[in-house]
Formats: sequence, structure tokens, C-alpha cells
Amino acid sequence: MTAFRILFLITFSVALLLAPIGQSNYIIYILCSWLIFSISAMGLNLTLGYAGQISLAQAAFMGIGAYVTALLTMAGVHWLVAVFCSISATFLIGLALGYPALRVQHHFLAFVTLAFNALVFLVLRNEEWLTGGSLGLVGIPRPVFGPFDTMKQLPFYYFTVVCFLVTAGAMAWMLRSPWGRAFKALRENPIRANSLGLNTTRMTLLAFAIGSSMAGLAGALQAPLVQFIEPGSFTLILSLKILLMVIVGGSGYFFGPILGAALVVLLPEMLRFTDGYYLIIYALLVLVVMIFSPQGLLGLGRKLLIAMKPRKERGDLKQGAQL
Amino acid sequence: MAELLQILISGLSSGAIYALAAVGFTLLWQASQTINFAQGEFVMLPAFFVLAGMTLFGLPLWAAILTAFVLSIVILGAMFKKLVVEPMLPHGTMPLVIATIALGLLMKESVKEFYSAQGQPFPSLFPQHVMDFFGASVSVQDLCNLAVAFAAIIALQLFLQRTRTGRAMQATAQDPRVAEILGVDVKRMVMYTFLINGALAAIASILISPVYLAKFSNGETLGMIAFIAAIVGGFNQIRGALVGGLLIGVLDNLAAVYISAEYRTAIPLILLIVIIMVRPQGIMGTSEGRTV
Amino acid sequence: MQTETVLSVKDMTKHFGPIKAVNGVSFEVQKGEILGLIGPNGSGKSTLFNCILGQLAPSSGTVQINGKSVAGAQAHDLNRLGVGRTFQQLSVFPQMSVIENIIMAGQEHQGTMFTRLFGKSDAGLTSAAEDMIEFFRLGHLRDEMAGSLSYGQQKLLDAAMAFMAGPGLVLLDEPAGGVNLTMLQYLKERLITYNREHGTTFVVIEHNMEFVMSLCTRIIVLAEGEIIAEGAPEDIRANQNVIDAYLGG
Amino acid sequence: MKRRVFAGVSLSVMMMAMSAHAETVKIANIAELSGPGAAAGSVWSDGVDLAIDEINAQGGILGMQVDMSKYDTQTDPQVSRALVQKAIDEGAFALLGTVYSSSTVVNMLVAQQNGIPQFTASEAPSITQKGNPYIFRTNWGAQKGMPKIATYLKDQLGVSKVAVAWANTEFGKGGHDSFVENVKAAGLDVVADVPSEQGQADFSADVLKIKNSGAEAVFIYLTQEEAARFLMEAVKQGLDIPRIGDSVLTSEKVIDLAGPAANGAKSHAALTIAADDPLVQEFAAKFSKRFGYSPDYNGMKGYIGAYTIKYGTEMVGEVNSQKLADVVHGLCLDANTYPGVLIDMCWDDVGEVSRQSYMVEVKDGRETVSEVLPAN
Repeated sequence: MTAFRILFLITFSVALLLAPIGQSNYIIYILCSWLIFSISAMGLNLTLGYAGQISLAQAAFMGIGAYVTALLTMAGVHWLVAVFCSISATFLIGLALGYPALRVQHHFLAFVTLAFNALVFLVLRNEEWLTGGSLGLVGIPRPVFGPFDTMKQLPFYYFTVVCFLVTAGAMAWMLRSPWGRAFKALRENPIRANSLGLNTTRMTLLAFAIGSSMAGLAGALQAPLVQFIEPGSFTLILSLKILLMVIVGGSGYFFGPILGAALVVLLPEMLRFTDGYYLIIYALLVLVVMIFSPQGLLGLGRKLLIAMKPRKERGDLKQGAQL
Repeated sequence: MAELLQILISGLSSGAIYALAAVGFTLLWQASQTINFAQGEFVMLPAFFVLAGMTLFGLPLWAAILTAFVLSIVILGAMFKKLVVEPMLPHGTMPLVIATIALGLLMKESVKEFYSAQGQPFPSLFPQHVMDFFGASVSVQDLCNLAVAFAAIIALQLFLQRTRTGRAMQATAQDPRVAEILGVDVKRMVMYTFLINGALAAIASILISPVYLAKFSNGETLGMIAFIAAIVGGFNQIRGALVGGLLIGVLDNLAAVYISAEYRTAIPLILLIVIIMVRPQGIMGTSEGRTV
Repeated sequence: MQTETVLSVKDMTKHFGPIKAVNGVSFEVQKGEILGLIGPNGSGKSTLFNCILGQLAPSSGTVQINGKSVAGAQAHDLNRLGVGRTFQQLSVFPQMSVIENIIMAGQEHQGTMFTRLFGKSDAGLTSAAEDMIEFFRLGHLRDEMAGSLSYGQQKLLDAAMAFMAGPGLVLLDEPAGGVNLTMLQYLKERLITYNREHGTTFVVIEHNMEFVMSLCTRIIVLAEGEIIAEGAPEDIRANQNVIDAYLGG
Repeated sequence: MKRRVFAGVSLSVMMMAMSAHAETVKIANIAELSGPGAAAGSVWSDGVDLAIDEINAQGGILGMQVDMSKYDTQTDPQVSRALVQKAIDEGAFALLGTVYSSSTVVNMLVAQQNGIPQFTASEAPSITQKGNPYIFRTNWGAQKGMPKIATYLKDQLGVSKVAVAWANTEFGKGGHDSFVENVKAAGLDVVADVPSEQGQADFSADVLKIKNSGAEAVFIYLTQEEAARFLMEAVKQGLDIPRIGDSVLTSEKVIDLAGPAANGAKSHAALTIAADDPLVQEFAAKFSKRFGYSPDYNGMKGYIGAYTIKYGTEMVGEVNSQKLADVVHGLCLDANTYPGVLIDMCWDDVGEVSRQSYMVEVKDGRETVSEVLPAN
């Protein structure tokens, strides 16, 4: 890790802690929303940016996580227990869903997850006895940790920050372990990775399940943030939005989804002055980013950085030419 | 009996239009590995070209339809290919997927903002006359929809199989590198595919709008159904998309009447998942072979 | 040299529709051998290779490695059994550094899946990996992205990766393809050295006759899916059948 | 649409000019300006704009100009919640919106926490049943109309078996539950209960089920486009039983979309521009002139909501959120004195509205009032 990187991380963490000070409730709410979507998008980044699989069910997994936590906490179970259940449930469902799809053919995961997302919506809406149907669940409590009550916006923000940092840390740990190398290898050249003893199907499945369980965690945070959940919040459109975060930010980059989530959550806010036209402008911006920098914004940044760096003299190039 | 017949006829009539959208989906996939998430909006838009032609420029219906046709081919076909697909193709599927999602949003919001947020009535090309057919009500419109959709798909199939250009397009779809070696102008063939998709979208739009009304958000449902139909039928076969579309149309109605109206949209989805697991190449599709 | 059969192929046949790409091929490879598999284009050598590696399902026939049948085994299973391979096309991980590429090539053989998650980030392989890149004289490129290496260097890296897990058998798919002469000499010398030092068995598919003749201890010639000649390099060179096959006779 | 943009521009120019020299009153309108609810939300919003411009032209509220900010929820309840928070942060003392009940049930919690009165277009029964002292309707909830419909079905039409076709969304769900409860209480049989999806295009199965159920009347609780598609399919399949609905079914838009298929459809409507009432007619004329299309109940709701804020605040005599909420509870406004409410209306102590209603029938492509029912 370079000094620059460490400095960046410290600045980022401090900025996270200072961000809400003096801000209105609305801004704090938006910041919470950004962190929660960052967690979900980081999960999808694992599936997409590292294991190279398209999942279109990230919203469904968020929904499952949110409903599990909402139902349990409303029944009086502590949030810590509920979040554990949310994460486990989404992990197991991810395994069960991914296994048959990945066994068949790799790009079929996209189709299966798309159908799964639509099915989850139907179940959430129709099974009224459990989920409250289309009217949703209202009045989800916010967690209390001893003397620390997250009912107010600011404490809830710090609670979200802690969850975010723990998740990001765990993710960074995993990516630095041999698993991370295996995920990268999977993305770069799955056939080669396979020939080096990597069980590609199993690793892809794991990436998908872990990515899904991160959506479960995001859902478990979103339920107490909004204090209301309804099936319509977890449709395919949200899955596509999360996909957008990952791609626009830069898939395969650790900070890509975090940047992407910031853009997707905040951009409509910044474009609001354009009145009714902001979605049109938003769509145009996405198109332009995709056309000019398919690797997303971080990919673009990296390209610029490389272009600006003075070329390092490499002796081996000459030697290589002779070899 | 009359009930079942009614379901079948209504289902086929809707299904024929789903099939048109699904065929376009399949064509783009074959020609350029493009999963077009804006396909639903592609079917939504031409109806508004017609309406705009009639209300803003005072064109008669036939002229408006003709204009809409040309506009669809140019905008949804050529411009889509040139401005969106082409620059992104070298970078793999993902950026293109996102781009088509954004494009769908752009089209939807533009119609809403510049035309109307509300549904619009759309003139029917065919008489609304209803006939009794063994106890089931069949409108002339239904029959005409079926006929036009079938005719379009059969014509397309014949074109692909019987003409030189069509065969060149198929060769391109199967393996662009080989096609190139055989002297096929691959770029042009891919372009043709996009033009055809634009034309099919226009046909579907003009057939469907008198019944479904023209609304900016119509593409959401339609796109999803076309997508499912294409996969269920077989992503690499035009026949497959036809069968898939008809099947989904009938199944949707059957499910609503006999299984559960609340879960009617679940049935095609479950079918999709089952198909992927037991017959991933789709009902009519041929196996793509194991990708090593 | 002791005779211990590492690879045994029996009656291997692979049909593509009416075309018999491989037709009843049988051969054995002994420990420490460097076997060359040659033949004109379309002779079936690539198909045979893919059948051995489990990437194509053979129409009939069996493959045994160290006396064990490997029917239905996937690529990673074979690798665990001690079979390394290189690829015809460049097959490195371009966005990973050279050392990372090599560690990747070895890590799946260290511990279990879970110890890999919680263990050291290099799986304890850094020094072994450094030795390996040193052996292939890529040491000065240790931290360069694999994708930025020259073609020949990537070929070397590909070979180094195949050796990293210490396989008993390595299948090399056209290692000389597209590599310039100087590099070729160097690659050959490294392969022979490795073979001597570790007793690793090689099976090499190759077009470049000079390379094969000077590298291999034994050569099998395929034509139209069948073995038409087998023997020491100098015998093959003189074999009329082989000459006919290559000249299209 | 161009005219709308133009109007918006001139409005903001006007407001900028005004704000330069006087204290202003801040009101926020949180509405569905994009997403699936855009059709309803934009009409509501136009109604609000019309009222606010009139109010400002007449000298504003308590002599102060109204500074109205508009927020687009994208028809997403979570966004709407955030925006209500934002509107309050930005100093709005009273809120207008939202139209979709799924949004209102969420964002009204925020308004409640901040003690800001909110005037909503939503009609889901649950909204006024949660004991929130800051929520006010602009039209009565679905549960209040249903007993009248049940009575109508039983006594006027004399049917015993009914079918219900409803949108399986938060909008349709509340109305459906309340309808079923009321007709059952009235002793009627629900023989077919057919939910449909949002944006559903193919209604043949729905109509077929109702046709074969032996129902003697069908209650249609769908959104505009879906209602039109249902009516068209009903005509095609020859479903010739009475078709009853709420305001949506006989609205201008449905008639426009369904064409002749809408003829004969009846509804129990709370707000309709077909009402033979000079104030309503005047409103409809102003609205059509400015926006280029004729308003529906959502436009009326927005107009009434904005005026209610003015009247309530002027009664209190100061800009005070708490006092405004207090005064509207139990308030009755007489349309002669307070023309902005269009029709006499009252609020009870939970913010529910009472107002007379109409039985409307579509005849020859026009909505006509066949009967005026007293408030309940």
C-alpha cells in the first residue's frame, strides 16, 4: 500500500465522519442512503467486476434483507440478530439460485436473476399475511445499542458509517487474500484460471452469494433508515440502478461502486434545477459516459493518470524485442 | 370450451405482437451480442411518431404511419447502431447493457416530457367488428394483428433463408470472422439487422397501440415480456422467438383464468427459470455448444 | 531411465458429425519424457489435446493419468492431479503483475478454500514465485503488469505458470508459435533444464519442426486423426510417410 | 406541453420579482412528476400551480406572496420521504402532496415528526386511520365512498352478485378491500375478484372471468389507461352488465381513451368537472385555458389543497404550522364564501373529508351527473 493510498483512506474516513456536521436532516438522510447503496453496489461489484457475472437481482436481495430485518425487529428481535438472519438468508438464497444457473452457462445468471427479481416482487406483494402486501410495512424501529439510540438522523448516520466501514474493511481483506486474487483471475481469464486448479464454478458462485449477502446487509440498513418498506421499492428498476452505480463508477475498482452510488443518489439532486428534464439529462449523461469511457469514471481517471505520468524507461523493452 | 377458445384466441393475438418484439431482440443478440434493454421502448416510440405526425403536422393516418416507419428505421435502426452500439461494441456486453437501459429511460422520459404523460388513444387500422366464433368473441382487429405479425415474421424468415443478403446476414450472426473470410460485408449485415429491428418495432407498435393505447411507460411491461419470450423460445432462433411470444401470450391468459390472477406474471418467469435449467438453448433453439 | 507411465491414451476417438477428427489414437508417455505431437493442419492434434484435457468429451476412448482414469474430470481437477498446461493463445492475467500471475498459479494448491481466505495474502508463495520467475529470467519484470510484457515474455510467463504448482506432467500447446528465434532458443533451453532438474514429463504440440526435433525425446506424427509414425526425432525426419503427409502426398 | 413550460418560466420570473420586496410564505408541493405516477401527479401539480398563481395575483396569503417549491418524487416512496424532509428543511410551513398512497403513508411520518400539516391527494383508507394529526385529505378516502356504492348496487340496481376488477397496487388494494367489506355488509355476493397488474395491457382473461362468473354488475377500480383497456375488452367480449367505478372510470381521460366503449359506464364521483356548478365550471375553464387540456379530479384536488392552506392560514392570522393543523381539524368551508374549495367541504378530527358526491354516467362520450348524493 502506497503512502498516497493510506493518506487517501484517512482523508476519506475523516470526511465521512465530518460530512454530516451542520447539515440538514435531508442531507444526512441522503448521505445514509448513499452509504447503504454503496454497500449494495460493492456487493454487485464483487459479482460483476471481479467474478464477471451479471446479476440483476441485487434489488431483490436488498428486499429480502429489508423484509427479514423489518419483520424480526418489529417482532422485538434486536437488529444485530436480525441483520445476521438477513445476511445468512440472502447468502443461502444466492447459493441456491446461482448454482443451477452457473452450472448451465455463464451468461444465464443474468436471465435467471432477472426473473428472480420479478418473482420476489410478486411474492412480497401477494403474501399479505407475511409482508403486508402492496401497502408495505410501516414503523420499523431503529436499533438501540445500550445508551446509543439511532432514532435521530445523526446517530443513525454514524451507525451506517460503522456498518459501511466494517463491510468495506471485510471486503478489502477478502480482496487482498488469495480469494481476491482468484476473483481477479476469474475476471481476467477464467479458462486459464481453471487450468491452474481454480474451481471456477464454485468461486463464481461464492462471489455471487457473497455479493448477494451484501445486498442483504444493505436492505437490513435501509429498513430502519426509511422505517417503511414496500414491494415496489425492490423492483427490477432498482437492480438496474445498482448495476448503473457499479458500471458508471467503474466495475472492478474498489472505489468504483462507492463513486457510482454517490452519482446515482446525488445526481438527480444536483440536476433538480432543470425541472422536469433532469431524467432526460441524467440518461444522456450515462450514455455519454458509456460511449467515452466504458470502464466507468475510475477507468477514465486511471487512463488520464497514465497518460499524464512521465513514461518510465523500461530497459527490458529493448531486451524483449531482441528475445 | 368457449372459455378455453377465448383464452387461446386472445392469447395468440397478444402473443403475436410479443413475438415481433422478441424477434427483434433475438436478431440484435445474434448480430452483435446486444441485449437491448430498450426494446420495450422501441415498441412504444413509433406510435408516438404516428401521433405526432397527425396532431402536430396534420398528416393523414397513412402518411403518418409511413413517416413513423421511416423514422423508426432511421432512429431506432441506423442511429441506434451508429451512435450507441458501434462505439461500445469493442468493450464487451456490460457498457452496452447500461447504455441501452439509459437509452430506454431517455426515450420514455422524452415522450413523457415532450408529448404527454398520459395515455393517448390510437387509431386502429382495422375494423373493430367482433365476430362470434364457437362462443368466443374474435375481433377483426385480433385476426389482422395475428396475420400481419405472422406475415412479417415469415417474410423475415424467407428473406434470411432465400436471399443472398439474408444468408450473408445469417453467416454474420453465426460467426462474423468466418463470414468476413467468405467475403461478407459484416458491418453492413449488422446494420441491416438493426434496420430490420427498427421496422419490426414500428410494426409491433402500430398493431399494439389501438388496443394497448399509446403511453410513455408501455415499454416497461412489453420489454420484459419480449425478453422472456426470446429466451424461452430460444435466444438464437427466429422461430423460437415466435413460439416464445405466442406461448407467453396464451400462458399469461391461462394463468390469469385458471391459476391465480395475482401470480399471472409469475408463470412466464417460472417457465423462464425452468427452461434455463433443463433446456438452456430454449424450446426451439439449438445448443450453442460448450464454450471452452 | 525408469519406466513409469504418466499418461496413457487408449483408443481415443472424436467425431464431429461425419468427420472423424481423432480416430482410435493410443499412446503412452513415460515419466521424464518430452513427447512431441506433430502433424499438418487438421490432423487432429488439437482435438486430441482437448480430449486429454477434458475440454472436449471424446466419442470413445480413455485417458489415464498416473494409472487413474480421468473421465469427466474438469480442468481444475486435472490440475490438482498434477497436470499443468500452456495455451496456444496468450494466456496470462493481463491486469495482474507478473508475480501475482505466478502466485495465482500456485495458490489453489495451498491449504483449503477457507484457510486461503483467512491465511496470508500470498498463500506463503512469494519466495517460491520469485524463484520461478528468476528461473525464467523474468525477475526484473516482477511487478510489471503481465499485459504490458512483450509477446515472448508472456509466453515465458505462461510456461512459468504451468510449472508453478510442481506438476508431474505439462502439456504445452504450440509454445513456439509466434516467438522469435532468439527467444525460441532460450525457451527450449529452459524447458530442457527444467525437465532435467525436476524430471517433469512434457507433451508438446508444435508446428515448428526444428524446435520439436531439438526439444523432444520422442515424436508422434498424426495425420487425418491417426498416428502415422512414432519414434525418435532422427527416425521421424527420415520417415517417408511423414514427408508425404506434410507435402500433401 | 410547451405552454406548461412557458407558464412555469413566467411563474418563476414573477416570483423572483415578487420576492425582492416582500416577506414570503413557503409552501412545498411534493408530487409524482416522473415515473408511473406522472400522469396523475402532473395534473395535481398543475392544479396547485393554478391556485398558487391566483392566490399570488390576489395578494397572497396574509398579504405575503407564496413561495412555492416543487419536488419530484419519481413515484418512489423513499424519494418522496427524503423530499418531504428536504422541503421541511428548506422552510416549508405546509405541504401539498403526494398523490400515490404508497408515498403518502411514508412521507406523512416525516411531516408528523416535524409537525407540518400536509394536504394529500391520496385516497387509501389507511392514511387517516393512523391517528396522524398533521395529515389532511383533499378528497374523501375510498372507504367513505364505498357504502354509497354498495347501497347503489343493492337498492338502485337490485343486484345480488357482483364482480370487482381492481389494480393490484397500493392504489387499488385499499379501495378493493373497502369495497368488498361494504358490499358483503350489504348482503351482496362477490362472485369474481380479479386483480390486475400495473401497466397490464391484456384484459381478456379478466373480462372473461367476470363474464363467466354470473356477476350482475362489475365494480371497476383501475387506473386510467387500465380502466380504458378493460372497458374496450368488455365491449369486445359483450359483457353487458352495469359497469360501476369511482371517479377514474368516468373521467375525461378514460372516455378519451376508450371511445364509445366508455358509454354507459357509471361512477360514484367525488370531484368531477361534469358537476353542474358554476365554481367547478369556472375552474375547468381556467385550467383548460392555461394548460391546454381539461382537468380531472386530481387537478381539482391540487387546486382545493392550495386554497385550503390559504384559507386556514388566514383564519389563524399568522403563518404557523401547528395552528394551521389545529384550525383545519373540524373545519367546514362553504364554497360561496371560500370559492377555492369549489364545493362545500368539511374535515373531521383525523383529516378525513366530507363532501357531497355525484353519480355520473357516460352518455355519448360525455360525463353527465345523474344524481347528487349528500355528504356522509
